[in-house]
Amino acid sequence: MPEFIQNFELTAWWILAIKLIVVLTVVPVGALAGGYALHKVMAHLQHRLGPMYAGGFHGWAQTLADGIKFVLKEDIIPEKADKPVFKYAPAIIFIPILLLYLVIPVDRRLIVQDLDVGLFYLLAVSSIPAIGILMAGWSSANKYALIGALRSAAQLIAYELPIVLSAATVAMLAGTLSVVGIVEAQDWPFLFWPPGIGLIAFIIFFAGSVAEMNLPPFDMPVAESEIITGAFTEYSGMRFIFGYFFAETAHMIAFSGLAVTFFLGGYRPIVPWEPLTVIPGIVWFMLKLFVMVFLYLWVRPTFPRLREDQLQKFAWKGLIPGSLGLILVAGAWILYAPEWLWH
Amino acid sequence: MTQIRTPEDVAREVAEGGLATQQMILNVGPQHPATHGVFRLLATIDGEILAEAEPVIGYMHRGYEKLVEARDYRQITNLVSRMDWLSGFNNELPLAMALETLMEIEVPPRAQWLRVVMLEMNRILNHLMFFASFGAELGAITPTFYAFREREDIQLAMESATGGRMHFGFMRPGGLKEDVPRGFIAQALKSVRQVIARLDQYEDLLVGNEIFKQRTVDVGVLSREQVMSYGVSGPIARGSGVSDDVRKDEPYLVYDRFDFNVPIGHSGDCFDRFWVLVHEVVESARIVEQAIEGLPAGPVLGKVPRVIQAPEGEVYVRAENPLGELGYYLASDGDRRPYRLKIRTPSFNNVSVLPEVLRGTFVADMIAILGSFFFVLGDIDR
Amino acid sequence: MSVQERVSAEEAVERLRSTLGDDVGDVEVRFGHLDATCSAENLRHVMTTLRDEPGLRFEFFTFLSAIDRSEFGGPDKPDKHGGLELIVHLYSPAHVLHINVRVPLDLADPRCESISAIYRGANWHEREMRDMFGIQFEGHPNLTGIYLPEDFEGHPGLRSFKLPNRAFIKPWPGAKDPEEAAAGGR
Amino acid sequence: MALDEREVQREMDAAAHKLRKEKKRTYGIGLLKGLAVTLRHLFKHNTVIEYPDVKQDLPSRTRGVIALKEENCTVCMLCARECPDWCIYIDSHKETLPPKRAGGRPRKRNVLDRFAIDYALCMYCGICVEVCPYDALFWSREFEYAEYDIRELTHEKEKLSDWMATVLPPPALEEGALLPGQPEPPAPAAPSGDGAAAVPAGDTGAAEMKPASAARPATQTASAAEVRPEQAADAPKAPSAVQEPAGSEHEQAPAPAATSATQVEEGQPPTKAETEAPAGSAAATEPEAQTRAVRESGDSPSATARGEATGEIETPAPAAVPTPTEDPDEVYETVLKDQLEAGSSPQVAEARAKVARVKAERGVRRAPTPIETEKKVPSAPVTGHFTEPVPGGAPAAEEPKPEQGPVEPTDEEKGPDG
Repeated sequence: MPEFIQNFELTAWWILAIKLIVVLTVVPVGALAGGYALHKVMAHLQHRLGPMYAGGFHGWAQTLADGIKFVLKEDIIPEKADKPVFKYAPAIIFIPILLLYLVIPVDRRLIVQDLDVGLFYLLAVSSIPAIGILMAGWSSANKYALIGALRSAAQLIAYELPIVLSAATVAMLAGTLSVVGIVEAQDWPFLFWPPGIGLIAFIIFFAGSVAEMNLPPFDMPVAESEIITGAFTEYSGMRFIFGYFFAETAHMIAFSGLAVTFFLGGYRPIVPWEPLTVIPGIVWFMLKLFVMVFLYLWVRPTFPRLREDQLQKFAWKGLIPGSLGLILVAGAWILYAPEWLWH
Repeated sequence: MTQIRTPEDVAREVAEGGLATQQMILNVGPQHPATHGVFRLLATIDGEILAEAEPVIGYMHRGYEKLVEARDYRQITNLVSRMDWLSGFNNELPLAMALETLMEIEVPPRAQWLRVVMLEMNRILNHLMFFASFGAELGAITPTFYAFREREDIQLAMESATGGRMHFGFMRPGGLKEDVPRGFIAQALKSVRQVIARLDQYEDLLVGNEIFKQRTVDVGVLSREQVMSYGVSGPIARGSGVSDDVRKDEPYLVYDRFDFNVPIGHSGDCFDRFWVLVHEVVESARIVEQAIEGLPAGPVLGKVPRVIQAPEGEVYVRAENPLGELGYYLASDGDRRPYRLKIRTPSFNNVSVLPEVLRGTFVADMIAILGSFFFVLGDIDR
Repeated sequence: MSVQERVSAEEAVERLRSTLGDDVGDVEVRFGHLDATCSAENLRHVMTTLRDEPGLRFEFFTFLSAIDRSEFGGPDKPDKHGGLELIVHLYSPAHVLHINVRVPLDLADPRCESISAIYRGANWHEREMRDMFGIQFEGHPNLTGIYLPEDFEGHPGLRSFKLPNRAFIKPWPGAKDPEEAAAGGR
Repeated sequence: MALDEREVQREMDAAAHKLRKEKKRTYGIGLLKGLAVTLRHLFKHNTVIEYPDVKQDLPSRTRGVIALKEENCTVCMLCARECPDWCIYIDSHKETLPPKRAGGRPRKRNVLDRFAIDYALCMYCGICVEVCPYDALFWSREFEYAEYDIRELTHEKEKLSDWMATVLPPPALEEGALLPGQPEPPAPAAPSGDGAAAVPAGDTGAAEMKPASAARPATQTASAAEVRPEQAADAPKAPSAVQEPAGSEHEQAPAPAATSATQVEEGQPPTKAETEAPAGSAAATEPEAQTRAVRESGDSPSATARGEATGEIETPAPAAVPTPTEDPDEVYETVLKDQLEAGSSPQVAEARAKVARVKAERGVRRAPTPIETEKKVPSAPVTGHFTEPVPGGAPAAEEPKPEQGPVEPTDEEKGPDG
């Protein structure tokens, strides 16, 4: 299959189009599956069953049914809203998340486009949704939405840096900005080598990505007990689900993919044992992806949320100095670590 | 990066008029996820900081004090259990005690002990509810489900005895409506022990959690002086180091025979209030165990006239409700109906202190403080 | 820590008499609680003394309420009918004492000094009494309605205010015959 | 109980210390502990009841809906008068029936035309069920009767009668409960210091010494039995440790006086029927003499065996048929027993007994058997032979009676207070 795509005798544009169509179908399906996982995993963590009816078997079609319901619902736009901004804000949230999927290598060859500056691309694109949230909040003509939007903007500024810096650490160690290159450069045991650096970078990346996605414990922009759903207070129907719910799950899966790619060895087997290479890379990738998604889902219902000022404190006083220090350590490792330690 | 100001700084700046920014009035409620009912808070905010907060109540005012003047005592018993819908059985008790005082009815021992069992179970029900909702208000929704599972078992025991899940209507002047059914005691013991056994785990979820501590420690400090001046009572007052508990100070029923502690906080912040609440669950569970162990045999209803008709007189009877001191000032002119029944509900006094506590806190803290001022709207509005 | 010395009600009556003298009217003990009357003019002074006097220390504000006694005893006993009475209930956690302070007010034009500066908790209670009985508390910082809408007519706490649903909206279904139904229930 | 100041201070200090310790932030450990708690629940067996498919077994006292046993209703209007919400509507007319015997007087009876409850108004307090003197109203566990329109929530007597089929009999009472008519237990013995004379609770010999007639069934529910041993382990005051007869008059009576398992009305045959139960006033005023009721440890073989043997409630043997010159109290007791045996609920039995006593006091001769067994069902206390409530919805098919509906008693029967 990968070979087939690579050898397809068509212009690059055609190939790109086909790949895009694949992504555009895979992502919503993935988001639906992610939504279902969200329902079920959270329910069982909370000693519940979650959806049990839609579709018959353990409510597998629940998110599908939800999606259809939301799509069919009336689209209400507040009278005082800034209508064009209000209308397009969900698109600006959702489309960049789709674009993230373009550079995640599911297998060595199974990637939409392996950019030379893949890492830059990823980080640039991943920060756009926050602008959409700001737009949504500002245009809603609602005080709660405004507070949520401002919180979101503050959060974006605070948490973009740790993510960038921790990814930069990885890029330094790998010696490349290409995403496939990063995967290839990682060695067993991925996360724990070089000792300490990988793990700390992973933790910083994880915390930053949770904040970036507005998941608990950093979900202040949508904190429902404080400001209803923040920027999405006035949204309903399809715009709500694309701006909030779909975006959240799609974002979560995308970031899980990134974490797998940067830290967990991507599509490579978890142990460097010859027989395991028979299993295709996509299976390994999916397995690792599930673990990451579960991690996000596990943290989500367990923790209370921080306060806005505490979040800022945590970012500026904890994560950013930490990640800067980590870059120093990584540089020292690159310069001074003896050759035999590298592999 | 601007310097993060403490609430005190901002309050001072606002007072000096030196702050150039404009204040915004944020209307929290009457329909808001963090208020347990139709409770409205007019918050004047400056960015994320509350400059002023004014609670607006009365959306649920049902005029109990007037309604009871047209109803006889049996009907009132069922009415008052709807005031604080989380502690229905506790609400009924002071009314029964007031009538027993005026009519000089003696309550049989079995009834007294059973009352204690059910009162404390009701207290656990109530506290677990606030344990659940406080977590949910801080963003941790999982404790809600765990607490509700424990509540369910207790509630089933209560239902098997009284037939109701929230409004028990089981209290009668002179005792109880009827005896408990077989299996009640086993179920009650089981459910209560379960709570004790599992509560530690759930505490790990919240009380031991660093994020929770960041959100609650030194937030919303209520001083001892405020407690006294506003008449704040219950776990909120005890969180501020006031050790008043009617069960200990003026023991009613048979509370003086049980070995239990009154957990007391010392700094009056949200954490202490919550800590007191959680530990009261354990103490209540201990009382239930002791009361069941010592449950005497006998009737559950004393010698009560057919028609409950209090003689002329006035009495104030109070009891330790889960949320604080609940008292009834009963003025009877000898009729089947009270001439006047002043209902002193704990939440009304407790909530009246909120403007002082909320001044100068963050919006997020406002939610934490509202959550830690365990109140029930029906109890405020009556 | 709170309970320091349990004082019997009789002893407390003595202390009350010795500190307040004639500022309070008759003091008696009802069901273990002190019961004193005082005039509306003296209320603030009495409250301050009760709170600050070390032998009494009624620091805990329990409630403030009122009773309209104009129908007390029913129509059969007109001799018992009285006027409006303000009741302030205080508690002394240090000595485990209760006191009811009764303040007779004029039913036609009830006014009283606000005690919300002494016991801040009285603030809301006084607003409630203003709603329910129309009592005007002088010196109250914000005497507005608390339970009732501002355009509500009448004061439901007064005996002259009848509950409409019991009086005329719906016939009493428990009536055995039309006459009883016409009487409007019990 | 005066609180010792120092003790309080110490307690508070300890609490404050504990609190201070808990307030320390331990960075990371608390978070991991929380994660462990939720993860543990992921693998726990779920206790969710999948409601529309699986229904919870609600207790029989559950106040779900009020069912009407139509033929028991005498249109006395008590329920409608006592209802706090005025939500019961009753219409009726009077009907004159020919005399039963030749030469008798024609009888009148009320015929129920309409009985409706507006469940939109009902506050489910149960006062109507409680006050009904003729056992016509019952609580049913049904709760699924939602409607789309609030006006459709007014249910007429047909619907109310249909619910009668779902009414469960009242549950058996917990050990130590006192049914009306049963004599009160003697004030239980207080545990005293000297353990020498202590008779261990649950002692086989002691159990056998009990007067058989007074022994109330001690059937422990299985769950109760399994709870006890742990309790014995937990509780500092282990059950069997402190039990001892106090008064000399109880010497021969085995003293686990208030062992909750046996909770018996020991010894002391009923000298006087005191069902209104002025709960041992001596006991109430003298707290120390009060029971520190101690439970029998559940593993006592005799207890369980005895419990199984007498698996149903034995009411005391009925007294002889009262003579015309009867003692009111005796009448009371007899009627009560009869009623209980006939299957009335305790409250109803008590009410009827009181009526009988009043009649006896006033010299009204009691009719031979004014207590019909018509309500063997649903209000009957659970006894061993009880099987199932007779559906009240189809009463005519069950017992064809010449005249349905309650018959107003003739003046003679009615008595002065009727």
